[in-house]
Order: sequence, then C-alpha cells, then structure tokens
Amino acid sequence: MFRKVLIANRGEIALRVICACKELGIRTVAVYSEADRNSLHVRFADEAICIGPPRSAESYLHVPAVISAAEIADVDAIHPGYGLLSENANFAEVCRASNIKFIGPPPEVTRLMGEKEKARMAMKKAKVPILPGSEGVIQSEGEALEWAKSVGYPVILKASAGGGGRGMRVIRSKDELPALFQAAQTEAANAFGNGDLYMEKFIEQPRHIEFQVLADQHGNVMSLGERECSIQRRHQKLIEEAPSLQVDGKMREEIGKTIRRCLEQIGYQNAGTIEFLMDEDGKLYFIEMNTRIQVEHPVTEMVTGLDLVKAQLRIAADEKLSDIVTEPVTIRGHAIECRVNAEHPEKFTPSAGRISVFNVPGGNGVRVDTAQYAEGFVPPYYDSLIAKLIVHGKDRSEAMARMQRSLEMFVVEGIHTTIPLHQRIFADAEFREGKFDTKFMERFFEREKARLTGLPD
Amino acid sequence: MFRKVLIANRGEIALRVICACKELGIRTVAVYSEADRNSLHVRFADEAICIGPPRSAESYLHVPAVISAAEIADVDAIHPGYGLLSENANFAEVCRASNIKFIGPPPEVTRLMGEKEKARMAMKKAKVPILPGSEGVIQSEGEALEWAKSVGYPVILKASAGGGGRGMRVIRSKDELPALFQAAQTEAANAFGNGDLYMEKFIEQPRHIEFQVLADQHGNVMSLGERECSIQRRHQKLIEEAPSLQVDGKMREEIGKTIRRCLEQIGYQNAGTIEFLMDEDGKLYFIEMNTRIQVEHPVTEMVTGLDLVKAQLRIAADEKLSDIVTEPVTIRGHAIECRVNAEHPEKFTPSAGRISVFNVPGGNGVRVDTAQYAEGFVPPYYDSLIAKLIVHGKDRSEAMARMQRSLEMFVVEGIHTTIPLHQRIFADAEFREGKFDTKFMERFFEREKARLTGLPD
Amino acid sequence: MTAKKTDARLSAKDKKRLASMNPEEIAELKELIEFLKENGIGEFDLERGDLKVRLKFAGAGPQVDPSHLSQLAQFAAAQHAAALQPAVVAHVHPVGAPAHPAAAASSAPETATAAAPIDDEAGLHIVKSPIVGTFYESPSPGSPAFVKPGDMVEVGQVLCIVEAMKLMNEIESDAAGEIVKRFVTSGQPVEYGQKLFAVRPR
Amino acid sequence: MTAKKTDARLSAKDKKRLASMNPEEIAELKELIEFLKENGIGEFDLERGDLKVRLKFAGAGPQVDPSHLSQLAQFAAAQHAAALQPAVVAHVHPVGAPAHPAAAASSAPETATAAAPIDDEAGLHIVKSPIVGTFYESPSPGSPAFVKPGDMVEVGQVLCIVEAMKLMNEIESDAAGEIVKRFVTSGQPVEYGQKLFAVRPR
Repeated sequence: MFRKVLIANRGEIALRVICACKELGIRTVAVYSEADRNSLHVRFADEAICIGPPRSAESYLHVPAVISAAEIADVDAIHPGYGLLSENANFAEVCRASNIKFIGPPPEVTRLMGEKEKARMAMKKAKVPILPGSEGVIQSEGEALEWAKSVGYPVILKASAGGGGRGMRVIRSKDELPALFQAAQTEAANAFGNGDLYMEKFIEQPRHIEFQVLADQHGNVMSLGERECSIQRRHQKLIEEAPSLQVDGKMREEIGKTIRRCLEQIGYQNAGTIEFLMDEDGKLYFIEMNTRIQVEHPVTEMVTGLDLVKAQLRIAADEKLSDIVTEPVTIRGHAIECRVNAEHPEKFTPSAGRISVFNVPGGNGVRVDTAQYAEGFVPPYYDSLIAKLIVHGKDRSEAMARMQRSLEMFVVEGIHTTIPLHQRIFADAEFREGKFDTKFMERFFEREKARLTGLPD
Repeated sequence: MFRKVLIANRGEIALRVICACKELGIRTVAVYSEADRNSLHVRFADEAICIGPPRSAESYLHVPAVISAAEIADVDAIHPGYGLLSENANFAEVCRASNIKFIGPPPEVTRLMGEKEKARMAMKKAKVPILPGSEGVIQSEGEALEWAKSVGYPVILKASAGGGGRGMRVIRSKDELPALFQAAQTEAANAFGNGDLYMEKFIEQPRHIEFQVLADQHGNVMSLGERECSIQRRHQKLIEEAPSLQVDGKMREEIGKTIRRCLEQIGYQNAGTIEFLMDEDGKLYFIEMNTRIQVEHPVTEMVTGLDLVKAQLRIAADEKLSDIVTEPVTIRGHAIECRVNAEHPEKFTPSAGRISVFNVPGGNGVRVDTAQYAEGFVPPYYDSLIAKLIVHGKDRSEAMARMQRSLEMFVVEGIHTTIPLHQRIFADAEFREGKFDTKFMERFFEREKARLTGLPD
Repeated sequence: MTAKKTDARLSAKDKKRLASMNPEEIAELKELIEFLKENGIGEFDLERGDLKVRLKFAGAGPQVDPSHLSQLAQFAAAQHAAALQPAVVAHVHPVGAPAHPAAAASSAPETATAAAPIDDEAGLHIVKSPIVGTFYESPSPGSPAFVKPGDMVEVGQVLCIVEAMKLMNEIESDAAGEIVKRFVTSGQPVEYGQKLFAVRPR
Repeated sequence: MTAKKTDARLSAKDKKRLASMNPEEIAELKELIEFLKENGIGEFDLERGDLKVRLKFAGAGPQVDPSHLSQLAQFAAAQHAAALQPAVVAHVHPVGAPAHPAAAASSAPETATAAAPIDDEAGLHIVKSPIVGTFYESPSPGSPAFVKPGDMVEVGQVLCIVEAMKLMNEIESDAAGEIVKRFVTSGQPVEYGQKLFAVRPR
C-alpha cells in the first residue's frame, strides 16, 4: 500500500479521500490555494502545501504546481478527486513521467473515453447499446426519410459543424421531415457556413442512469449496479438515487455483464462510471464514460456497503479486485443523495460568504459528506457544492422520509443554500412517485410558477 | 399510526425519537426543563412545553408534570426514551389510566423484570441459562462445600441482607472455603445484624453480552442478535459493538430461539434487551432484562439495517412484527459505538459549559447521534453523554480504522470530552484483538499508569 | 487551536483615538446605537475607569447566557443570533385552544427567567404558573372570575386554577397589590413558569 | 431562527456610561467600527491599564483584504482564531528536509499576503516564492550563494533558485536594497507565497 498520497482537489471530495487514506493508514498531503487556507481538507491532512492564488487555473489546475508539491512532499501517488485534473490525460502522463502513481485509469484510456466518437465506437464494438445515429452526413431528404424509418421516430437532426441548438430539429413523423430538413440545412449553412446534417434517434423523456464499475490492474472488472440521476437542472445533477426503480435484477445483471466485457477489452482500470440514457421503453443507450470517482458515489456505497475511494486506492496499489470485494455484491435498501449548493434556492445565484450556523443532521441512515463548518467561509472561486446529504432506508419510501427530516434538520445560516429547493422537490408528487426524466426540473419549475400565479396545475 | 407523540426525555435520545416520529409522519411534543430551553430536541419538535426547573426530580422525573403536558398537548402516546421514566412501571400505569399509550411493555412486565429474583425465576422457567445460585440461605460450611462442588469453583459468597461488597468473598478452591465462610458470616452479622449467606457461581473474566429483541402486541417475538458491551468503567458502558466476536451464527440462533420462547411466555411487548454474562468458556448466563430502548441500540441498527425506534412506535400502534421487519434479519458488517461524554478524559470529572467548537465527523459508514451543537451548552444537571459516535465497516478491522479517523475528526472545544480516552482505547493492543472482558478498563488504566511510571507493561 | 497573541503596538493616533474620552451629548447615543445595530454589532462594552472597550459582531456571537442577556438588553439593542436557539421556545398549540401570548404576539423567546420587557412591567410583580396544566379564571364554568384587572389582592388570595391531571390546583398570589394584567385566557394551556398575572405591589 | 430583539431602553446608568463620550470620540469610534468591519473583525477588546488588546476575526481569512491586514497588523496583533482553522496552516515536512521556519518556530499562520510582525520587518520588502518547489541558495552544489545578508541587490538580480518539476527557476529580486534576512535554508521545500528574503529598500 502507498505510504503517502497527495490529494489534488479541495472541498468535500478532498476530505473524503483523506478519510479513506486515514482508514488505510496512508499519510495525506493536501494542496490548497490561498482562498482555501482555512479549509478542513487542510486541517485534517497530515501535511498541507499552498500551491497558488485563488484562481483554479493558477492553483488546483496548475499542473506544475501540483506536481512540484507532490515532489517536495515525496508522495507515492496522487488522487485527483473529481473535476479539476481528474480527467486530464496530460496530467496523468506527467504523473507517470514523474514516477508518481495517478489514481485512475492510464492516460490512454482517459483519452479514449474523452473523445466522444471514439468512446462510442469502442462501446459499440463491445456490443454496449449506443444511441443510433447516422453514419456520417445525411445528404438528402430521401436519405433522411430512409434512416428515420430504420430507427423509428422521433429522430433529431443536428448540424455536423455546429452546436448550441442551431441547425437542430426534432422530427416526430415522416410528414414533418421535408420541411424541417430544409429549415435545419438552411440554418446550419447560415450559422456555420456548412449545411451538413446528421441524424440521431431522439428520446422524448430520457432518464439518466449510470453504472458504477471497478476494475483492477489485473484485468478484472466488476459492475456495482446503477444510479438514477435524472433530477438535473441545466445538466447539473441535483439528486441521485440507487438503485433505480427502472432497473430490475435481471437488467442489472445483463448490463453489468456487457460493461464488464467492454471494459476488459478496453483495458480499463480503477473506478469509472458508464452513463446511459434510458428511453420510455426502458431501453438503455450509452452516452459517455466518466473515468473518475463521481460526486454521487456515496449512494452506491450506501446500498452495497463498499468503500469506493478505498477501493480506488487499493486498486492503484495493485491489489486484486477479489481481495477488495470479498463477498458477492448485493443491493440492500435504497439510498438518495441531495447536493447542497451554496446558491439561492430560487434564483440559483451563487452565494459565497461566511457560514454562521452549520448544523448537520445525523442519526440512523444519514450520512453527510462536507468540508464546511460553522464559522467557515465559502469562497467565490469554485463550484458551489458545499455538502452532500445522503440517506439510506430499507426502501425508497423510508429513504424519502429520512431525507425530508434530514433536510429539515440541516441548518445553514449566513449563506443561501439549495436545501429549501430540495424540500420543495421532495414534496412534489411526481418526484415521490419516481415518475421523472431529465426534464423533470423544467416541468417542476413550471408547476411551481403555475401554482404561484394561480393557474391550474 | 399515532397522530402525536410526547417524548418524555432530553438530549440525544429525545432527538432520536423525534427523528423516528418525523419519518413516520407523527407530530412531536418535546418537554423540557428550564436548563434545556435551547436544546435541539426543543428546536426540532413540533411543539415544546416547559415542565419544570432544572432538577430532574422536578421536571423530567416529575410524573404529574409530564402527564399534564401530554394532556394539554393532547397526545396519543408517550415515548420515554431510556433512563428517567422509561422503566418506571407506575408511570406506565398512570399513562394507561390517562388513556395515553406508553411506548414500551405493559407495567406488569416492567415490574416483573424490575424485580431481579422474579425475573431470574421467569427466565429459568423458560430455560434461559441463569447464573447458578444457591436456593436460599446456605446454613453451614458443609452445605457450602457441597453446593460449590455441584457448580464448580470459583464461587462467591454474598450476604443475604447486604450489598456493597460487605460479607462478600470469592472462593477459588475447597481448601479456602471454611475460613472464608466464617469471615463472610462474621462480617455480614456485624454489618447487617444478620449473618445469612447465599452463594453464586463466580465468573473471573465475564464479558457483557446482550441480545436485542422486538415483540409485537400479537404475541410475536424476534431476536435481532447481540451486542458486546464489555468495555465499561464503573459499570458504565463506554464502547459497544455488534456483532460480538464470541458469538457465532449457531449460538446466535440458539439463544435467539430460547429468548423468543421465554418472552412469548412472559407476554413481553415492544423493544427490550436481555443482558448476559459470558464466562471464559463462552457460556452465557442471564443477568437482567432492560425493558426499554438502550443507549447502544444504533450498533444493532447499523448491522441489521433496521430502525428500532420506528419499530417501537409501530409496535405500540399495534402493527404486526411481520409488517415491520419484512425480510429475514441478517447481520452485515461490524458496528462500533463510542459514547462521548462531557467528562475529563483522565479524571472523569463532569465538564459542563458552553461548547465553542463542535465539528462532527461524517463520510462513509459514520453516524453521529447527538443533540449538541456549536455554541450549545452542556448543563450540569444531567448525565454526561453528549454524543454517540457510531461507525459501520465491512469487518471489525475496517470499523476500528473508521472509528479512529472519526474520533480524530470529532472536534469539540469549550468543554472536556472522553474523545481522547476513546483514542487511547482504540490504540490498545488488547482492545484491538478483541481480548477483553468487563475488567478491561481496570487493566487498561493499570497499563497506562505503568507506562507513565516507567514500569514494565 | 490556540489563538495567537502578539504584543500590541498602538500608534500615537490610535492612542489618542481611544484614550481620553470625556462626558457629553445624549442625542449622539441613539445614533451610536443605530450605528451599532446597522453594523450588526452584537455586543459593545465600554468602561471608563481605565478605559476598556469590548466589541463583538452579532454573527460571531456565541450563546449569551440569560444574565448577560438582560445586561446587554439594557445596554443596547442586542441582536441576539445564537446559533441554534429556537425562535419560539415555548410553542404549545393544542387544537382548539388559543395560542398563548408569547407565541401569538411575537417570536421573542418567552422565558420563565428572562427579564420581562422593561417598559411594560417595570416594578411589577409577575405571578407565574408553578405547574404545567390548563388555566381557568373561575372556580367553575359560568361563575365569575377569581380576579380581574383592577382588583386589589392579598398574599395567599386565590387568583386562578391550573388543572393538571384532573386536579384543580388553586394558584395563590404571592404578592399584595393591584392586578394590572392577566397574560392568559381561560381554558388555555400553560407551561411551567409561564406568566399568569402582573401585580403592582402595594 | 430570527434573532431576538429586545427594545433598547437605556437605564440612567447606561446613559451616563455612553454619554461620557463626546461627538468627536463617537465619530472616532464609528470610524473604528468601520475599520473593524472592513477587515472582518468579529471581536475587539482593548484595555488601557497595562494595555491589553484582543481581536477576533469574524470568519475565515480569505475575506480579509490583504492591504487592510497590514494596516491592522500595525493597529494591533491579529488574533486569528476562527473555529476550525488549522493550528499550522503550512506544514511541509518531507522526510530528510528541515521544517521551514514558519512551522518550526511557531504556530502562527504563515500567509503569502499577511504582514510580517512589525517589530521585525517594518519597512522591509519581502520577496516571496512565486511557485512551489525546492529552494537553493546557489546555482550548483558547492558554489557560493547568489546573495547573503548584507549584500546590496538590484531589481532583477537573481537571489536564488526554486526547483520545480526538474526545472531550475531563477528568482529575481523585485526590489533594490540590502538583503537583511533569508527565511529559508538551501534544499528546503517552499510553498507558494512563502517568504524567501527580506530586503531593506534603498
């Protein structure tokens, strides 16, 4: 096992990794920017090194600073957490060149998965279902009609050169196609100087479902089941659950098998997450792979009883998966995580500042991952996540009740947080029934607005 | 289910019950003494009623005040927590007379279990092993020799009229017996005016092991496995674990079966704990039954995934055990609890006062039950328990590592706590090996003293 | 985590600023208090003898114990933001019964021991409920109240009944004088230490 | 959880206490309060007798504007005791390397921007490390140091090397004057913002 590990991150995930290291008897080195001098990850690490000014680009994202800190602290390995340098293949390469173990997959794999089209192809090759898309440019209306017929409506037209919605059209029947094809082509040509279009299968009400995996450095891969992450606002997850109500044991096993085969082929290592969209019929389509620990990993830990960050460290130290996960993985109960952000719960403006009161809920089935504390300060430079509130219950109903009482008992003063937003979501009938998809929050806000303006629901 | 419940307690257990009620959608009424005006149980209850001055006898233990509060708040039931009125059969009777459901067994059962000799007889009748004792007074040396021979040495002589160690003698062989018998008889006669003696089997190195049970009001009893509670100082438990390293699946099942039979005969209801002493050969002997929820109930919750306080409420509301515990009870992993007391960690003097810093540990596998907070006040009137730190790991080794990092991250300033004592215990080789009995702490302090004075260990 | 303490060196200007402060002007006081309030100062002490200043912002405020609190309340408008204290510490609202005045009228903690608002009750004796129960103004429904505001009472005279556990407990006055206020209404639940009457001692 | 607000009624004694300040002094007090507020001071004590100052920041350091901090340091010694701040914020101790002065000498927070103790370094210019790395006093082992205390240096003159990622980064002086102190020893790891030299500007 490693003697000493540097944690190239901040906030709750830095503290999470420090906890895992402590439990494994590994010494820890925190790095911090000047804005994080009083952070708990600095307080609880064995050593701490200031690596730069508040701006991430000059501190946490500044590879030479991080590597220098690792060198002067003489560490064996670096844990990148999530975000920041965690999916930066170049950083992983510099670590390798510096003889420091990067706790994650090899840079080649990170790079492969970072290139969306290559990742899709690798998945397709391993028979992981991917969202059907046209092979290259669709030349004509006729070709478009033919392709749409082959995958079934709805489909979506996208500009090959573009992004941001321009040149994009959802087509729900063959009658609409000709006009929309023309419109999209013209729009794309005007916007990007290139009218090329391609097509994809379109899912009206997709769920975001992801599978957690662990892979050791000896070719063994294990799937630890799924998480339901459809509650998102502007592609930012707000609430995650495990297991998903939409995935039964049989499906979990089948997808798990496919994933294992695929990642063995790719030569994947360490923890990772395969993200899928699920359509209205419960079919899954691969979107992308995250080659790091996820923010929402605790819900998987709660239902499996495993420690994913400790597993990451042990895998990186060349242990075998069979020594890390010694019993068959079973899912016990239901877990839910709420991300508590330092944001206004209605306007979503960031809310930096001093925390005057910070009372975290506790008791049966409640876990809080945070690096904040009473009299602590939320700096304005980084992302707004200040705590993760995770609950575990024997079923989703108990977990929801537990979350509600925990939200009520989570008292944060001095800054705004999204706690009231979560309370509103947990009071929502659609959420409670588990009837949601990635557009849930849009509908939720519309319902709230309608209620406020007195219009029928 | 109840509409509204009054919690006749304070501190962490009051908050624990409030959490359970909230999760079941029950309204809560807190009662408090003037010293607890700013307590969290007051803050988080739906209603709160001041019932008297700081002294327990005039507030929390004052039956008319508690019942009046229940009446003016119009509650359906009272949860007594542990300690205070929880094992007061008269209080349970007043509740019944006032048409308020007492959440616990009927007063008759509490009374039976409160009378040690009757409880022993009831257990013996149900074939629960009890510590062998002479039937009534031992009249002579000869009778003593005969009885000792029948149960085997060591045995202990006790004064029938007395207590506090006088007239008490441990006898380790038949040669010692005559002289010690005389000495005990003389001492008892002098001390109590009555030289009558009785005898019991004596266990040199007993472990304290207890079994958690649930019983519904329809005659069904369930055993939820054991807790190891041998780490005690002056009969006060400091650290508890589940499961016990000394109890295997077979033993757990056998004892469970015996307990079930016994409690069905007695007509037991609600949660309860059967306490045993375990001798050096792993044999268990009944000592007493606690007819309430225990301080250390969380370790059982962690390994079984159940919620014992919610189970108490549901049982009292006449639900069936089969609807409450719907799956077979299995033990997953290992849980340990440290009682954090507001006491000097070496001198054990109580330490009341204002808490200036209160940072509770969090993260994977960590649970904290507390009603304290930063800027809160520990009043000098009540017991010194301010928090319970509970960890859960896949085995005892992971649980110990987790406890150590959690103790390190549990920052309390402004008052003294026993956190440093726990850290010393968790660093002790004998503790780590699980080689202990109820005399562990005596030896532990001797070892510490020896180390300090430079004597060999 | 001990605080660092370094010897303070004051500049001449600072010394002048803080040293010689002489008597004057009352009108400035309110302005000062307003200013303290505006700036969220939670505590401010100043002693003249050998000059002592103590200043504490409200947010940094630890729990202030009640004895301090009353001092502080007299000194300046204390903005008391102790961490997790309940906004309403006594909130008994059984169905069908009117909320008691403390809860109904304001969110100020109504405590048994806290000093009463000075303007209302300066010099008044407060009779408090010695038990938890239900307050009744008269011996039986329909009969006249034991006392009403304006009445003169003697020590030991029955003022009301507090029913607890089906027992009617007569509450006697522990002061002689004029009843100037009744704080509760008949049939209302009262908790331990709750104010029942204000008596202007003779 | 709204803060309790009691109506401020000043007793005669309190009025007298506050009244003993003249408008000018009050204005000065206001200025002081503004100053404290700007600097995020949560508590401030001052005694005159044998001069005692106590100062407590309201929250975390980052909100304190460094420029004000140095002013403040002149005003009084900063007592920086926010709840969970690390006793030693910079504690780099690689095996075999000597601990750097901040960690070795005291538990005082060693910050990149905080003013140095006045008595030591009033009027001195501090050259700080712009990067994390290993400090070397000379261009190669055995060769003489770039500079030593007592030397006069020009702006742009190389003072030392900080090695980071196998690169030798020459650190140039950003002030002209006399080297009066070197804070680190050769071979010692330094973090971002750590003090390297004190220069008395010409």
